[in-house]
Amino acid sequence: MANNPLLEMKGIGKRFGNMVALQGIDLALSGGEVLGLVGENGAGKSTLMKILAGAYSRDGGTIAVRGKEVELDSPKAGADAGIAIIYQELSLFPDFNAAENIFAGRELRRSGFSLAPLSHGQMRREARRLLSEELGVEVAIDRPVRELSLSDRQMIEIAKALNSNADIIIMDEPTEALEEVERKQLFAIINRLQAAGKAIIYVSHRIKELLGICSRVMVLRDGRTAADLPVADLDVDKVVAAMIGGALSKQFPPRVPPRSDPSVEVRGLSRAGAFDDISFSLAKGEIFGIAGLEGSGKSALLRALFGQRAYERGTVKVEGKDVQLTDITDAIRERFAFLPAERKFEGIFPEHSVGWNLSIGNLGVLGKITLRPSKEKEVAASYISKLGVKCEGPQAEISSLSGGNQQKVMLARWLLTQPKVLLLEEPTRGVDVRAKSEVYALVQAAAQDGCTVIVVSADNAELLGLCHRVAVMFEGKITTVVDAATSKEETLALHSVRPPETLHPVGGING
Amino acid sequence: MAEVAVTRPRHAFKFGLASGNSGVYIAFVVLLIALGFAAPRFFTVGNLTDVLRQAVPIAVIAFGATFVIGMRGIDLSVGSTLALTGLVTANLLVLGYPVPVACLAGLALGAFIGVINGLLITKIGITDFIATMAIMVVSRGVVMVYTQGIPITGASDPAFRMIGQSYLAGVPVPVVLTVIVFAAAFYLLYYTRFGRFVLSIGSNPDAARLVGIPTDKVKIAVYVLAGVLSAFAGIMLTSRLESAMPEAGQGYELDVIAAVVIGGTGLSGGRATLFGTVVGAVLMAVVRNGLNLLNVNTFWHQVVIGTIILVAVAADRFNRSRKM
Amino acid sequence: MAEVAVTRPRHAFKFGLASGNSGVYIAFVVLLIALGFAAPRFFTVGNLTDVLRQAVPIAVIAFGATFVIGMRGIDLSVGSTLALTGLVTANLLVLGYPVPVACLAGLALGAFIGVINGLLITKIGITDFIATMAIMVVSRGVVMVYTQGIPITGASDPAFRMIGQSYLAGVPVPVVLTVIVFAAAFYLLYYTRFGRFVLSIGSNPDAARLVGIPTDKVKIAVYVLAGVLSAFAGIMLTSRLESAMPEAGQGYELDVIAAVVIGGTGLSGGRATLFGTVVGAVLMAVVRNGLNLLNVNTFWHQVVIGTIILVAVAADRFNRSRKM
Amino acid sequence: AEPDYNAVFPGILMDKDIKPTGQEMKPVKKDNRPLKLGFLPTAMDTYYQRVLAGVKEEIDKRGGAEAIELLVQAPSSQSATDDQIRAMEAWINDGIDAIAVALYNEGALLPSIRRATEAGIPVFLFNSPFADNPYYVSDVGYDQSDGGRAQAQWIVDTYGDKEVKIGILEGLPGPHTSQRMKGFNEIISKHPNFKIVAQQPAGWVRAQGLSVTENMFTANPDIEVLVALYDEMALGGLQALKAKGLNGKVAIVGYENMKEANAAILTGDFSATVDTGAKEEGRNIVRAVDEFLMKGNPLPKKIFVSPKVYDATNIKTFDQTDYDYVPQQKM
Ligand SMILES: Nc1ncnc2c1ncn2[C@@H]1O[C@H](COP(=O)(O)OP(=O)(O)OP(=O)(O)O)[C@@H](O)[C@H]1O
Ligand SMILES: Nc1ncnc2c1ncn2[C@@H]1O[C@H](COP(=O)(O)OP(=O)(O)OP(=O)(O)O)[C@@H](O)[C@H]1O
Ligand SMILES: O[C@@H]1[C@H](O)[C@H](O)CO[C@H]1O
Ligand SMILES: [Mg+2]
Ligand SMILES: [Mg+2]
Repeated sequence: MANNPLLEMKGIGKRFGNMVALQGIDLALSGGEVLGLVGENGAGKSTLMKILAGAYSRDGGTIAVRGKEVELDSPKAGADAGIAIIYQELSLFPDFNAAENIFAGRELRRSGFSLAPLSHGQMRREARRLLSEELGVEVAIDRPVRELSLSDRQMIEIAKALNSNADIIIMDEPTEALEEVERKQLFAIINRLQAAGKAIIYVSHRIKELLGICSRVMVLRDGRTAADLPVADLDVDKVVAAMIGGALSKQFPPRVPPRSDPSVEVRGLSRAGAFDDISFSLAKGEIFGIAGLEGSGKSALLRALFGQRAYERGTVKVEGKDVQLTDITDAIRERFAFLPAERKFEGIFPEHSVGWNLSIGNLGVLGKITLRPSKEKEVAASYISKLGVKCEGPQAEISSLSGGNQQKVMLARWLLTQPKVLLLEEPTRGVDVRAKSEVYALVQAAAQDGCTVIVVSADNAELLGLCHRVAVMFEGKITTVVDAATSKEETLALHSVRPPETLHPVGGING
Repeated sequence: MAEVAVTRPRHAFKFGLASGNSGVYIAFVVLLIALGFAAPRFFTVGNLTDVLRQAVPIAVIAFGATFVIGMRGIDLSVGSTLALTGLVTANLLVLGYPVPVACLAGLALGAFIGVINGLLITKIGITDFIATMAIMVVSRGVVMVYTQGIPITGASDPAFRMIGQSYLAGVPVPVVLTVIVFAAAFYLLYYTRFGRFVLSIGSNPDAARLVGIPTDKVKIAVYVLAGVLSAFAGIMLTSRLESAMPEAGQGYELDVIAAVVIGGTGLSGGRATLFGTVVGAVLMAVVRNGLNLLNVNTFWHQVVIGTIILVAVAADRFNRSRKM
Repeated sequence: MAEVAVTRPRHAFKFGLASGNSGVYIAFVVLLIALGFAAPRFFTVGNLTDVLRQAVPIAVIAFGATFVIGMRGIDLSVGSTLALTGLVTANLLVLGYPVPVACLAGLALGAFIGVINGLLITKIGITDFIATMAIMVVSRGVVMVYTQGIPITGASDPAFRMIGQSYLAGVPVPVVLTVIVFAAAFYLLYYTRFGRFVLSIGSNPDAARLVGIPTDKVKIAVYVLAGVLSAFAGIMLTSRLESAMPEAGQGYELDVIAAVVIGGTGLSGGRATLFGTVVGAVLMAVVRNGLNLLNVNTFWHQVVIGTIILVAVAADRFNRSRKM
Repeated sequence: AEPDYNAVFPGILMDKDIKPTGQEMKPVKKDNRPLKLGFLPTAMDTYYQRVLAGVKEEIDKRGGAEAIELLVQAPSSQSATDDQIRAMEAWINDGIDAIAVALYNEGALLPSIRRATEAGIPVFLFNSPFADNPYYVSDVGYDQSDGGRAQAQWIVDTYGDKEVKIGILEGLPGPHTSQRMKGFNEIISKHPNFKIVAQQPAGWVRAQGLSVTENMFTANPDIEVLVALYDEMALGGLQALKAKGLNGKVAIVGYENMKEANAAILTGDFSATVDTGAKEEGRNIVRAVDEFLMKGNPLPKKIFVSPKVYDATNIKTFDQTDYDYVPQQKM
């Protein structure tokens, strides 16, 4: 194996300004190997992969493919060297459909002549085959991808990589946006690719999952290799220990029972085609989870509660008082807070600092009329230390933070408003293990202060570990509500895929 | 079955035939009918021919602008490029150079201005708006230096006059040429890799780079295309007028952008409808023709034009939101 | 230690003091020095006073445009708003209305045009470029209908003339007023909720909506601000000339955008430097002043102006990329 | 024998070239009433409003709208020749009876003029610095270089042999500017005591007249005569000089005799301006149409009057009704 590796990276280094992102990384990979790449947020995984794909230039080191040194100074050079990558931040063309995206930059032509007509039909057929036969998903092939769900987009991104016929395939957190079923499909594909002699680099924060499919695991810490071991020698704790350079005490904080006073009461909430007749009552300090498949309506429900998407029927009461949530400002007036899943698109203000991003949800704390910079610094500094945000301080640009740390700032933004109801959509997507447990602790602390939390997540383990109760949605309806402490992931999974008729009626959603 | 129903309009959309701005198409048809009633001479062959001929310069430049805007760019230099290339062509003709040489020189100059725009934007990193605006100002200045403000007349070589003044089977040659350019642009935008690259950049510039599209080259090429088409419009105009005016094309940049956007190509890039652009350009010519035919008081012209632009675009918005 | 070094410039940047476009500052200083040598009278109090006074209308409008552009918008209607509001003010004065009434009417009209722009953009969903361009055309048309092409003269009320013509401690009142407007705009943009909302929308409109910013209202307010400041510039100009011209402010939209962008505010929104805008506006006035002082040949003016814009913006680009 | 044009067009300059080229339309006597006359200036401004006043008055004299129906179209700005072409083409398609057009740049309109002539629609030019084509019937107005000459002559007459520094505000680069400058330079260059120390464009508009004059006087505080090729710019210059306390000290020589310029001469702020006979130009257009299409008489190629300088000595003789349209009794 080692005598003729397909890929050999040696002494890779990369700096961003004064910040050293990578230092002296060696990475070797043979055909038929699946290498798991793990590390905390900001450890340098994506940077290393982007260097390999030709998207970033490197400051030092060499890269050889099949024993031949390659320059990889552009994404095209990467593709020419037989390297395909699924980027962590999807890089699709929102205006194009699936077929157009899958063939973007590599459109099929009727002849080699550079202005030869494109073979639109052939591309469509090929795209359809890739998606439905290879990946086993039904994706509307004619709709612009901006209209598709995140998981569909993720599958298109995967199809794009497969279509390139590369020998080395990089998957940077490909399952973050996928549901259980889709994840399984992806693993099957990885197995097939492996059998076909391709080399795969698989980046993920889901360590258990990763150990199941990889043959080797490489751990990065602060831009250096912390471990590079065959999977047989590893378990989750060992990987985590290598990642954080010590042991992680506990992933989920101990559950604190909710208070008895009611907080949010939802009755018969409906929106055609999204969710139907949703009812539940939550107490102060309760953490309520919502599980369900892609398209089950859980996000739509959450966003309806935030007034972003209208509901057509039903009522919402907060502390016994009827409220109308027709607009976001209504929800905010009721002290609702909402953490969206797509941090990059719906959360951060990339041109601005941590302090700015943190205070924008409640500028009142910076002064009644005049916003005082010193106050901004003070508030931000206190949250930075309270939440353990890793950054250069309140003035650091938000975009210089790692994903997990950005997420903590997003959470802090809403904690600053002292919300009564905290709506979380995929709160730990793309967040590393340590930061995850820190986020859980923050959520827990908010609940303890009397805040009601509703969490939507595709990660059933997260819901069971964090919440008091978890509802499962199927085709827009809540089909069951379980007690988290006593339920298993399989239960949630089962309810997620079964229509309500086949289940016993649920009466006990708090009445 | 269901799939076919979904596919047809999409496919048609993709090829820009039905496309974007159905609100505008309705507004356009309503306008035509209204004009037909109000101005009996509107629907005469002579008048319609004139309208088309008047639409030609804006339309040809707007084809290029459709690429530029589809790429999420903007080009404010087109009007002054038209003036400068027209002048050079006219001057070479007056100096006795053969017609093809003079025309090619004009087109080459248009390409050159496009290269400058493209380099400023891609290599120096100046925003398209500012880069092309500065080039607009500079080229207009060069025109002034070149002509001292005086038109170049006497570009009356019969072969040259053919371009702008003759007819082919009753259709003015500039209109025929515009149709040919349209067909070529249509093919380029919807049926070639280059066209896909252009729209890819407009849709998501970062992703375009990541899938290996040579974005800088494509951008430069698009500005070159815009420059060449402006030059082509300049040559047709010069031939039509047998002379080149220093002030030619002034304000065209806004008319051109209006035509493209009225047609349904959004400024946010990624989508483009060349067919819509034709409708946009003709619509503007029809409005102006109508104002003249109805002898609408001069002072009201701009009020009417601005309002029609607003109504056309708003009709489209309204139409789209109803569909949602 | 290292942290302090990183933090300082950030803070200064955020509050727009040093900020954006250091390349332009260098270009500006170089230009000043060069002019000092070439035109000995450049550095006289009288001339510098004139330059500032000439920069006033563009600067005041550009303050508004800094908000608009920081919000990722664009406003092409400012020049015709200036003309229309100036005319209304002048006309009311001529009709004998008191100065405050006439001025307030002008400002209110500016606000009204801003509301129209804002509503077209937010409620009808027309792209800012097209909406404000159409309003530019319509208002210019209204100006023509209103004046029949003839200036309104006789706005010579002594109290009114004070606004544009008098001095305060040796400084022209329009310059003083501009400084006051600058301070107010500065406070508004960097020290109030509203300013943060504006830049949030420019930075990430979706996120802005999700943190509860009433984006439509803020947008409308920003266009109102732009309209009011254009009106204010129109009133100062009218007072200076004691009359209002139908063609006033023509082409200002591009000068204003140039001033803002030269100053370092990017068209992609999210950041804005009012201080840079002042430098941009003054730079343009200095260039024109220099051309006059050096009696540069008429025909070369535009070439020089366009080139200086390019050099200034390119210098900035170069400077930034070196820092990376 | 030459017809007595002076009887029809009072003050017409007979020394200008008056021979037809043979390619213009021949005179015809048209009986259809009203005759449709298209009036197409280069823009709509103070000057053209005054021309229009003359047109309307003279139409009134011939029976008003029942005799001649006036169609007015104007481009949105001075240099928007496209707008003019469009209006011409629409009128040709509409088959109107006569077109009067002002040329900014002759070349752009040439094909339309030819087409109108070929369609049997006579074309009359007005306020056109160049008129080189063989198709138009008559060029109505004045020689723009005469305007510049008149300005220069006033300076020569006023200052004699004195050493005088002159600053000039030009319009936008183009034929109006170049013709006026040509005439001005012709005279001034013969008198070396006059020195043009600054010559800058001010875009025909007042706001630029103001700032350019400010700057010009910074560089050349010793300018004694400020010449502007249009009163609008001169009025802007006046504001600049007022601010410097130089009004009345520096001689302002304007052009066009706008109402405000006229008033400024009375107050001593302006020294002189050139009246270019705007209203008479309008009257002459209608007289020409009358002669050519109603009476069927031939016309001279140029129907020019001479521009007249007004200064403090003769400004009171100027008839103020010459600024406005005075509705007349129908005859
Ligand atoms: N374009 C960039 N400019 C500046 N700094 C960057 C850039 N890209 C990455 N970094 C920094 O480099 C470091 C490594 O980032 P990288 O994205 O590789 O981390 P990662 O291991 O992929 O993290 P995650 O698990 O959050 O995806 C981080 O500190 C990050 O902030
Ligand atoms: N803006 C919208 N307009 C119309 N329909 C929508 C919209 N957003 C979502 N839907 C529809 O509502 C239904 C539920 O979508 P939702 O996003 O809530 O699913 P989800 O369970 O949250 O999926 P995910 O796991 O991707 O978040 C889907 O059928 C979807 O097509
Ligand atoms: O000829 C007119 C006027 O005479 C004025 O002098 C300026 O512009 C031209 O259009
Ligand atoms: Mg990463
Ligand atoms: Mg969802």
